[in-house]
Amino acid sequence: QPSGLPVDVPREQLFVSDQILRYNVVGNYNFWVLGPQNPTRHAMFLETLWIRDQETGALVNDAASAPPQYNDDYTQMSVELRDNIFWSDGVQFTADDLVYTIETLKSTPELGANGWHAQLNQFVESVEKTGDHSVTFTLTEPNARFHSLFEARWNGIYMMPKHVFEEVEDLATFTNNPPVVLGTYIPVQADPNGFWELYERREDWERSPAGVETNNPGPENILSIFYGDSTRKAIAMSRGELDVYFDADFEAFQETLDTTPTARSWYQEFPWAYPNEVSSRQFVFNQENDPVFANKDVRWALALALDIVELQTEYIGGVVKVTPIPVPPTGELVSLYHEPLEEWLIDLEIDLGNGEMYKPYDPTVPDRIAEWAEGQGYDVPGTPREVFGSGWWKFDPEAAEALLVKNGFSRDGSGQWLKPDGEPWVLSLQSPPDENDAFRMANAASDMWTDFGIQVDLQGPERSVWDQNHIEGQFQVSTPWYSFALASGDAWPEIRGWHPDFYVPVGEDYRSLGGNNFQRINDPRVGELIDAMAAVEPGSEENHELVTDFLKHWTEEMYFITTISFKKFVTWDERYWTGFPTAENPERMPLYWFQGGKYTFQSLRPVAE
Amino acid sequence: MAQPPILEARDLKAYYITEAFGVRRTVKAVDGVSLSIQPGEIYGIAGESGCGKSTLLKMLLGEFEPPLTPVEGTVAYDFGEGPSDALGMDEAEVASIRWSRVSYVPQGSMHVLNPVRRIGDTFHDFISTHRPMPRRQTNEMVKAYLAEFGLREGVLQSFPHQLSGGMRQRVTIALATILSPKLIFADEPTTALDVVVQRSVIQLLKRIQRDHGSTLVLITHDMGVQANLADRIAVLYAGKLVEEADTRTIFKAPRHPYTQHLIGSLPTLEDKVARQSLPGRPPALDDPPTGCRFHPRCPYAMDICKSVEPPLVTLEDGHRAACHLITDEADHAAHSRPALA
Amino acid sequence: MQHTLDQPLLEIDHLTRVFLSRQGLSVTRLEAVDDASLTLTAGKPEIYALAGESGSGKTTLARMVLGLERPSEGTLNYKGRSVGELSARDKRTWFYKEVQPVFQDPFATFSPMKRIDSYLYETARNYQVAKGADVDKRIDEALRVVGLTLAEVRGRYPNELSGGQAQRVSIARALITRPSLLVADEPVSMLDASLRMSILNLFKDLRDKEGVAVLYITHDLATAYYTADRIGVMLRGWIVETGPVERVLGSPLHPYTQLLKSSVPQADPDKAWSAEPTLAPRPVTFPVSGGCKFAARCPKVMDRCRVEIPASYEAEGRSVKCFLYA
Amino acid sequence: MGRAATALPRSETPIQTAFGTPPFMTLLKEYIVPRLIQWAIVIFIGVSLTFLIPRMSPINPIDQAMGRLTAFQTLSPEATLALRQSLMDLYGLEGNLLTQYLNFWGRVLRGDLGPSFSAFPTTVADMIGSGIWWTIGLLGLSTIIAWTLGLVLGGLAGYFPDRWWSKAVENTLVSIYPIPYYIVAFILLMLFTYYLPIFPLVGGSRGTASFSWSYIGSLVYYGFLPALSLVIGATAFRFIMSKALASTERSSDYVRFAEIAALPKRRIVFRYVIRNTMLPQVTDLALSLAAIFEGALITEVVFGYPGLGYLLLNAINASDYNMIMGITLLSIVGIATASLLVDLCYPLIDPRVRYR
Amino acid sequence: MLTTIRDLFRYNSAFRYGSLILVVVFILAGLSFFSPYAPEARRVVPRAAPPSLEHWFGTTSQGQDVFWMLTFAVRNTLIVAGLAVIIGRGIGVMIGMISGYLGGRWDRFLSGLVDSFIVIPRLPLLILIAAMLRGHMTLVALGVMIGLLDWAIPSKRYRSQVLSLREREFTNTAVFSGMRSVKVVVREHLPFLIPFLLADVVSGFLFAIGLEVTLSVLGLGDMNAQSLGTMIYWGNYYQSLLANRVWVLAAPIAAAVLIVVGFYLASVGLTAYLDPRTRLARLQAKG
Ligand SMILES: Nc1ncnc2c1ncn2[C@@H]1O[C@H](COP(=O)(O)OP(=O)(O)OP(=O)(O)O)[C@@H](O)[C@H]1O
Ligand SMILES: Nc1ncnc2c1ncn2[C@@H]1O[C@H](COP(=O)(O)OP(=O)(O)OP(=O)(O)O)[C@@H](O)[C@H]1O
Ligand SMILES: [Mg+2]
Ligand SMILES: [Mg+2]
Repeated sequence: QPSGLPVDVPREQLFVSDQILRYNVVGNYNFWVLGPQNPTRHAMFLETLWIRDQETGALVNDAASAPPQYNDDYTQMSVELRDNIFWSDGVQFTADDLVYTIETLKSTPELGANGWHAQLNQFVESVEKTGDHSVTFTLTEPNARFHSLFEARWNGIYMMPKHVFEEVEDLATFTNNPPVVLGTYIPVQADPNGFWELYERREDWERSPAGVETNNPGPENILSIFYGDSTRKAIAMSRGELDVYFDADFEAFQETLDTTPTARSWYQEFPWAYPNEVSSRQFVFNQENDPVFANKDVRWALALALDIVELQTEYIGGVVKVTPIPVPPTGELVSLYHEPLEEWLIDLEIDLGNGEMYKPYDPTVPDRIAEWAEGQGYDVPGTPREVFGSGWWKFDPEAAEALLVKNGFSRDGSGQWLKPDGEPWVLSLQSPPDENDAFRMANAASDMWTDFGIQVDLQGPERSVWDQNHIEGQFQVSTPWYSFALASGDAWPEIRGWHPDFYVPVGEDYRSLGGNNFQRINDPRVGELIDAMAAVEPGSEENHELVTDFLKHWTEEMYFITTISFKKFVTWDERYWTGFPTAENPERMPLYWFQGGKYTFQSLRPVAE
Repeated sequence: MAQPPILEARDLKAYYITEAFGVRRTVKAVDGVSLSIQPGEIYGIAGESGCGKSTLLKMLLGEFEPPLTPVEGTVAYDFGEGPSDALGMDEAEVASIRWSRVSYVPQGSMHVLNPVRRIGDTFHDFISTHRPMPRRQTNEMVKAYLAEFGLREGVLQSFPHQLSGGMRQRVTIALATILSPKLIFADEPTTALDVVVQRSVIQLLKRIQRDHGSTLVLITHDMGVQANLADRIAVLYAGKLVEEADTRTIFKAPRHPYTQHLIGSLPTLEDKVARQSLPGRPPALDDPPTGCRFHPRCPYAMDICKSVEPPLVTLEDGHRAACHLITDEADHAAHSRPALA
Repeated sequence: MQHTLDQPLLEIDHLTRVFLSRQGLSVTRLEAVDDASLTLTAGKPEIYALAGESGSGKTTLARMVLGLERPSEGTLNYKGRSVGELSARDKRTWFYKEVQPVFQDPFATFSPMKRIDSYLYETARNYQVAKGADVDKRIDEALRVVGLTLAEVRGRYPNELSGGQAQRVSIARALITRPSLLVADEPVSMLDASLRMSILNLFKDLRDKEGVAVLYITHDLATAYYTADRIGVMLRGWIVETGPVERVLGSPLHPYTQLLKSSVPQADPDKAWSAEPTLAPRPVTFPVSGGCKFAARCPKVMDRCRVEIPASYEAEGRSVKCFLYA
Repeated sequence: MGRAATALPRSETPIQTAFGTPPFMTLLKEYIVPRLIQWAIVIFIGVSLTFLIPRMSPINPIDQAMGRLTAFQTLSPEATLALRQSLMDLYGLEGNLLTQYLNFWGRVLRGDLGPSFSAFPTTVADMIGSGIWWTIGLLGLSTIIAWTLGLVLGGLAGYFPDRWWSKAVENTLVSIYPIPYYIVAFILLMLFTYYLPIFPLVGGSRGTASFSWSYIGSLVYYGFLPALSLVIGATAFRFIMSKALASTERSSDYVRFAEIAALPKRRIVFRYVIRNTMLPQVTDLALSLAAIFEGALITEVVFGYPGLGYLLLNAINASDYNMIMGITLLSIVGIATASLLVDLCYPLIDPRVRYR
Repeated sequence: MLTTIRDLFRYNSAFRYGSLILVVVFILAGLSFFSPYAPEARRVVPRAAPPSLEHWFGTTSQGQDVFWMLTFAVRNTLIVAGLAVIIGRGIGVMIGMISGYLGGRWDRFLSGLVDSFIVIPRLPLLILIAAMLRGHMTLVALGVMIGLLDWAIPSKRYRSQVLSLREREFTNTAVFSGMRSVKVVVREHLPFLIPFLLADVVSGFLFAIGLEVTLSVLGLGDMNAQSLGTMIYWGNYYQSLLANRVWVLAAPIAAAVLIVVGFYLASVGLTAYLDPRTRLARLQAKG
């Protein structure tokens, strides 16, 4: 029987990984111009200086050999580089490469990918080689977060092979094919139509950062292939033609378990999915489309009308963590923010208007979810809080009712809510169906708010339309994903876009000043906190306190109804390969499509062994 | 008439039986026709449009398909080897006599050539089916034959639409006669031709008949053509044979009132005498009048005509007619059978 | 414009109609009607027959007379007004009242989907020849002229009538507007022999009793002789011979007319053709264009016939387009 | 009356030859040139429409690109603005609609379709170049197969309407014909890649392109399901048309005549019936080319087959104007040209046809 | 009219089966008015239950009864297709007839327009428009859009019909009866187009339903409304096939097939009946 795989490599030498998107750009490995970047490619062979592991929160050295060193006033940053890694053509990696990378990016506007050209020019005064493997950056102004440009969560500034690039006349049109890379794998074959790309392990794999770091050869070949939607991924895995997929919807995942006994996800059993990607889902409100949403009581009422336990169980299947703040309860972040905030949350009071102060927080949510899980016959692998996150808001329609009544809302004869102006309240909720979790969450909210008496118009626009609606503020309630804290615990880079300086009213592109604020929140207090954070070191206690204050403020205002953290059914089949990190062995993240994914791949071992 | 007839039909009845959406129609297009044709003769069949001429010819040819259904009677050929049934032939028998012995020039013969095949190919199709021979040989044969028809050999390379109507008609006649069949049926071979072309085609037919000694059965409602070509003429009215005699008799001494009218009402050149037309119209064949089918239009209609069908009686010299006016004159028992009820 | 009696009813002068017809990769220019002239006088209605072989341009000429086709050249005046230049409105309000057609196939004349009387009512109403109950009367009147009654026709579909009846209805419809000219294009060629005579007799009656002139188009010389007062013989767009029908057909002058006449099969075994036709192909030795259109076939062809186009010459009370009579 | 007088009528026209005759110039003027002008106008209108429509879309390609580029990373506001500006420059979206339109024609006439927005910096021409052969190969081939199959089966069924096999074929095809194409494709996919996993899930071939048996074999293997899905529906459609035409042909005079002359049935079916039903179908073949681009889209998406359809869908979703324009331009020019060629060549195929 | 239907029913098996199927389909659509559940209501019945006596066609993983969903879906899909067909054929007939009857410059202009429309690939155009309108895309808009795109090829057919009808003698009779152009076209020519129109209506239905399904499965329809396409989309979205809830997809697929097959068969019968040749034969037989 012919194999369904498009390449002729023996299966025991080939690891097949799911590619999120079809490769748009084929045969062009110049990752510094717009376009050729692609999750799999940066995971396979592109190096920056450090990697932030999403599971452990640890800073992993990539091309650097030690964490960054700043001078006292944060105007200089020094980097020590590895002295034992080589480009795939055998040339050693040195400080010259880094200096060349920075200078070239600064001076060549065509190398505009990821805004690095702009940001380096904004932040870097100069860069000097201080030794064969050490470099010092001089910054334009004090900046304690400059290194984040080189600290990959998703990606970071990629190292350029100086000896190759300096020969090139026009870097804008250079295709860098075949690429000279620092990574363990080099692309050897690619589908001209972008369905797949085949990578081969370097002979001298132990001279790459991942090789040094893991000291494991990894598979001889990796095929990154695009199968399409969840269904097709599940089918492919059941046919033994896919060793790992990055995510699938719950049903397809279940089918994988049924048809592929060797397949598993982060947890061997319930709740299976990888819960620690640093991101969370929320309902957000457009402050300026319909005045009702500019009212924080209304936002609170909507939160209290949601039954998080039912949402997490019936709609999401019990496989995610719950969080009331826009920071997911993962790794370090729990001890940094969730635990310190717990007490404050318990004591938090809101004014119901009828003279009553009301404590909305319900710390028992994880326990109730655990109860549900046990009722389903599942074992909960850890404490409810470890597995299901923190507490959440009470499901209290009466309190919600009081809040609305307080603000002049009323119910009509059939129990439907009327807005203060007497119009029936039709709440428009947009959520793109291609984001499975978010859409299910939106379904839950739609059902619950409908039960509460609000007419909900749930729309599932296609992504580009959804994006465009946000840009112009054509929405009322929507379901984007955010984490206000990075895995490191710092928040400033993530929340800076809500600074009132970047506020743009509805009708114009919210990005026209560079901000992220499509909710059109215009809150001076937010600005103050952001400014304060900018002035402190990201890892400092001070910064964490400021972030905490920010989260408190954000929560009190209920700008977002944050519900659940991300989950990913990163699912692998142990038919041919083993060694993926798991809940039992959580040494690193399984998110192989991030730039740090190379460590994950490098740790794989053939099952036959 | 020493020779046995080459073609003999007895009491032939052929109806179109159709059924669409519950409505059943029986068109009695040929209703009890008997005739016999001698070898080497030109037998003309005349009658108004829709009286069943073409249907009769199809039956004589043994070529019928639903809705046309033979109901009664026989048709027999005799090519000197004893009579053979024309209506009950299987496919192989049909293939063995068609074109080599019996052939046919259909009505509208300008349109029977495959529009997308060159004339030469069509000839080859037809010839090789019945007389297998290599392509080159058919070409030679056709070329020579077409020359007799006044057609140049370029015709072989052309498509039908590139030829004029007259040329196409000639090609069809050539196609039907190239294998020198004994019996040729021609259905209105000259309608839709202008007189000049018509004349050449008619004379051509006559020559072929004479040269090959064939028998020609010719349908046309144009009495002028009949007069010029036929040896003997049968007149059909509403599916019935009403009169049959040699050409001169039909034109000079017709006995049936319908024939008389047909001959008499024809305008001729250089004669401007006013002519009267018959009232009424030919009957619909799915519901013909009782008795004599001509009686509603007949100036001499008697009571008996309305109820009793006149038998076809033989007068002197093989002159046959079916009319109550003349029934008495003949000894009909000897020559024709009483019509079926 | 006022119409006077001495003005001709229909005046066709050097009328030409050219068609470009393309076939395969070549284009041929075809003069369907070529420099044709004829006149119908107004004072005494007559039946003018237009005869000729198939494709000789009879129908095209008739269509131009009816205003359905635009002349390429020449003039075509009806009661002094150029037909080609009439506006759509003039046509509807005046011309169609005056000139009416009778078509070849009575069944094609009426839509099989509609009741046949609807055309009668349309005609009566659209030209406002009558109002209210008079409409029925006027229609009945017209039908009676052709030997039918409204009662017989009312509510019937065309296929419920015989061909002769349908053709009569077609004529009756044309008569409703009391036209001065009927243009009848092969009105009997689709009819049974017995019905043919009744229609032709009807034309004669119409001429005599209703004063309607008829342009009778046919390829059947015998009926033309029977019906018409005058005849024009057409050959590939030319009217080669025209004059009183007895003369033209009685003793044709143009070799083409002679050929035509001799080719008509006579329904009389005594007058059967004697001559044998020659069917051997004859090479065409000179281009067909440029001279007399009949030159290639003409038994009396002269040298000039091949290069020069003959004019129409008056001879023996008719006009002939042949150098023999120059 | 002399002998010659009854000789042939004038209609002994010589068989007309193409070209060389002066009327060819007339033909050029009267037919070919107007037809070419019509061709150009059709393309102009079609392309202008497809230029305008996406630009009336509220979706802005820059924002789409920004969304893609910044999805997983944090940019400083300053960098965001810089990125936006550089995208504007790169995509050539500066200036008002008219300027863009004129620039667009300028580029098209130079054969430059610009870069793809969603696959920047790859040019649209490159992307189309890699996709088009798949589309043409798969759809062209299956269109031709289906056309031929439908024609022949329809011809046979029309000529032999009462045979059991013709009824069986007819009933099958007629029941398949109305099923929406997506459903046919989807069912085939599920049946043959999942329940009975014998065909591959994605891609168009295996290994590198070469003239080796294994590569050609893989082309067939990968193309089989998509082609089958296309052939099924298209055959059914063609069958129905062809059968109707064949039943008319069957009672035509020349077929009856050939039957009466007892020509072999096989010859009658193929050379008389089918050959004649083919002619109107040829014009339709040109129109089916239009369906190529429609068919491509769903086929490619459902079967994960490479080609223009997939590109186009992505381009539409990403507001990749250049790509949309490139593909529709190609399709419009292709179809218009195909129907032009069919119109011009039709006389060569059908000897009867006259130009209008 | 009634006798026509009775005759057809009695003597034409294609029509019989087709109309029976259509009756079932229309009953199904009609039942939507009696549905115990609102079309968009979720969680109203047990989730993901296989077909049972209580839920004939089973339930979805969203807690919807497939049978009642189907009634809405069939109704809405019929509305979309009906609208598309009315608009498409309306434009097609109008342009085709005008262009065919008037001829000359008008004909050239309209033919050019039609040809331009034909060369634009319709599905991509529709997807493009759908993508643009998304969010504002209602079923009605979808029907109108499909209609606006599906007239060019039919109009060519009508044009050629009218071109030949115009040459028929009775057109001239009508003109000489003093009828104006509009009247000639409507009264004299339109009746002849009816058989074509009918056949065309069916192919229009096929096209519209196919497109509705296609657009929906691409996620470009009105995802909030129940239609056969959205049912399939959501069925796929919640992995009905992988999760062995085949009934969720089987119902809309079967319904789509039934509708089109029903229309197809009925039209085959009707076309046979309306075919001018058989029709004339019948008239003759009765008259
Ligand atoms: N296929 C048919 N179905 C039903 N009736 C038919 C069919 N073919 C012919 N008829 C009828 O049979 C009768 C005889 O037709 P036939 O063709 O034999 O007449 P005809 O004498 O050859 O007429 P014409 O001179 O017009 O060729 C006519 O009334 C005709 O309507
Ligand atoms: N619309 C047209 N376009 C091109 N050629 C035409 C057109 N109408 C007529 N012709 C040609 O003009 C010539 C004269 O045709 P017309 O119909 O006037 O002849 P006719 O004398 O009426 O012939 P028939 O006796 O066959 O009716 C023919 O060769 C015909 O093919
Ligand atoms: Mg006949
Ligand atoms: Mg004519």
